[in-house]
Amino acid sequence: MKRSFALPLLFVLACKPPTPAEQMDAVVSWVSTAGMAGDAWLRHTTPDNYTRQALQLSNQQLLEIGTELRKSPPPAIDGATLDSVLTRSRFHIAQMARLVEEKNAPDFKTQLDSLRTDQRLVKQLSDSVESTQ
Amino acid sequence: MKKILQLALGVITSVGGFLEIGSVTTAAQAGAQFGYQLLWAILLGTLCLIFLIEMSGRLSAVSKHTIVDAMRERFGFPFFFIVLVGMVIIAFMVLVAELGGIGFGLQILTGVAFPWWAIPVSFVVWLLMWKGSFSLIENGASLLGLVTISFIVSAFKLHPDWSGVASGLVPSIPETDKARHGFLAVSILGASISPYLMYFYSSGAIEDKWDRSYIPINRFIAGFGMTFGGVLSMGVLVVAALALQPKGIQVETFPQAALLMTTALPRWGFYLFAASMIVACFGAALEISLAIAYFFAQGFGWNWSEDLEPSKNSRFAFVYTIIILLAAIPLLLGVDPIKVTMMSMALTSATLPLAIVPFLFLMNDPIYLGKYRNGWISNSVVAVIILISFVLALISIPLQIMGG
Amino acid sequence: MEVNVELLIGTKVRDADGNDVGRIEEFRVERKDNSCTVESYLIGAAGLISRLSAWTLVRPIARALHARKLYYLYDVPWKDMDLSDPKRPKLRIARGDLRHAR
Amino acid sequence: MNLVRDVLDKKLIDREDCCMGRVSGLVMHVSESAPPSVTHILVGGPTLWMRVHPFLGRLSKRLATIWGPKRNEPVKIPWSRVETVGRDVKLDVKGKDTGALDWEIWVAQHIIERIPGGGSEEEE
Repeated sequence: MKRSFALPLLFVLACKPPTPAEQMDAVVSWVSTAGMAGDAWLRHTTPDNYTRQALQLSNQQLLEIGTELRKSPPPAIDGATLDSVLTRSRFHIAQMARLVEEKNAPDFKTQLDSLRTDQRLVKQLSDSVESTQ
Repeated sequence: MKKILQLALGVITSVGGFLEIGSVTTAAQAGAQFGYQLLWAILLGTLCLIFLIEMSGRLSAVSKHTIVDAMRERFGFPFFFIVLVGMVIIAFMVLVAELGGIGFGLQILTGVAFPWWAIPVSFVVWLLMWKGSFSLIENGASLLGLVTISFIVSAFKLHPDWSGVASGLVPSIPETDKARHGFLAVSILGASISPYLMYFYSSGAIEDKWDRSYIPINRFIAGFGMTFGGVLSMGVLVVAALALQPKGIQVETFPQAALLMTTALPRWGFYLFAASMIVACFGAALEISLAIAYFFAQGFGWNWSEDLEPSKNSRFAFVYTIIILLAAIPLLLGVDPIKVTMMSMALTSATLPLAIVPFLFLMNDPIYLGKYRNGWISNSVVAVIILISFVLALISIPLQIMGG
Repeated sequence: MEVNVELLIGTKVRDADGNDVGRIEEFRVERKDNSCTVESYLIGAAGLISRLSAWTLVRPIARALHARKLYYLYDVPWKDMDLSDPKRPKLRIARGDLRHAR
Repeated sequence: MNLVRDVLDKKLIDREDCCMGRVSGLVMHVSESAPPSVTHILVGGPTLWMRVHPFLGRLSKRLATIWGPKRNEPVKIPWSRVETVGRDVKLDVKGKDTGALDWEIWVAQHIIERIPGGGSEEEE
């Protein structure tokens, strides 16, 4: 009985920190999320509010993971490259979030296309981290 | 004729009971990260559930006792109390998660953040229990639940590689991320084999006044209903494997899950997902609140029936009122429902033996079941489930720490 | 003297010489008209099994494991039980004189 | 008949098929000359919690005197009122008169009836 009370506490306290490979996976995941949400919005199949929130969320998540990565960068890749691609992605995502509000689809598409380029780069970086593990 | 109708409704009800925020998130996470590899966990969970649900219904139909009635009578109050504490804590967490799921569904539709929905959503759930009848809740929630079939439609539209799907039905161990893989398998099993479903089902059999003549119907409902539910879960996993995994999207948050069906059904996928989530979580929230109230009322021998006026079974009504009020609080504070879900799934696995071991005794009780008690096949199945549940209980905590 | 039945369940019983006999698990009663009288007390693991109505489940397992000796049952007639201290029930006879049931 | 398996923890049903709780405890009268006889059925919280732990029993007794229907003595139903012992224990009493439903009525009057749509506990 005591066990059932102590367990939830234990869960909250104990969760091991993510490895660099997991962090890179998360980066890929969030950049792709932004891309996919952007696609859906361009097709007019998702509400503006949702799209803006999803973009803001991925921007914020990328910021957090980026800060962590800067503290302990994965040894296999160039820290500066990673840093710049993260900053660029976040810039595009932030622009997209703004353009949703303005309902400016053409400019949104331009930003989305640039994000796609960064998405591929992020994927390459993540793969190289994975292969060195 | 009436029985045929009941049969159809029963099957749909069990679908409603099966698919909820836990099974959707775990299946989506599994598909997004490991492709078809974890399909076997859904298959195993579904098979276990078919047997457990059939037994729950049979116990009620023959003995006119619910599982909780019988457990209190056979094992006495001190043991009952331990199960009560464990069951209420976990069911409460699941309830918080389901209410959060409804709130999230509304959030992606309207843009209003989910903590704002905590009060209105809890109120509507409560109002339905307060004013509604059992059949309204059972049948209404389940008919609406048919919208979740869109998961299967999406899976087909993405043309999965069927040989890959089939190989996923056989357990395998991945080369990397073993802890995460194990954690997700445990969570999927925890999401499928949820004891509250057994308690709810056996109470429902009493509410619907089942007798021995319902044994074949019960068998049919358990078999087809749970299979149907399992296939829906597999649909979620397959869609996630095809739509999210290639892009490397993991399902950590709800806005990511919302993109699940946008590839398969570009036009309606987003809205169908939101609707499915709202409806499925709503049905589950009702079932869990009632299951908790049933548990108290039956265990302590109070009057209980969802069809009575609240004041005619005041303590029963009081329990679900309090529990739904309390469940709104963590959501108001902005606790992440997905985290609560994952935690409650692992905890369900950890406490499974507590629910299943007494159940084995009850299902062999000659006084309750006479000649309808478990045969050796059913007993072997329960023995295997107990074995699985002990393994789950032992590994779920370390896996939560390493893979959660 | 008044004794609470529910608190007697699971209490250890000693015999007249102070030896451990087992725990009280069940009470055999006789119902007549408006009264209900205790005929005997069941002591030992087998009493627990019959209390849980679990023979159909336990018997085949025990047979397969040849573990029939693990469970035992003393059927103590009411005359032989001294409940003057309900927390420490005592037998009025020695363990050796007890009747094995079943 | 076996006392623990067949009577203890069984549901109590009154004359009007109303559930009155479960058999929380049983009192038996012990004497030197005659076989012990079961005299009363006990219903209610303190008896129940005493079975889990004496501390909880005392706590529950204490709380019962300061909150709710404020009952100092446990509900005792004479064994002579028992009609049948089967799936449930049927009693020849009116549940409300025994005190076993005090809490049910208290919750109904103090909480449930005050919420709109709760109905009234009194009407038949």
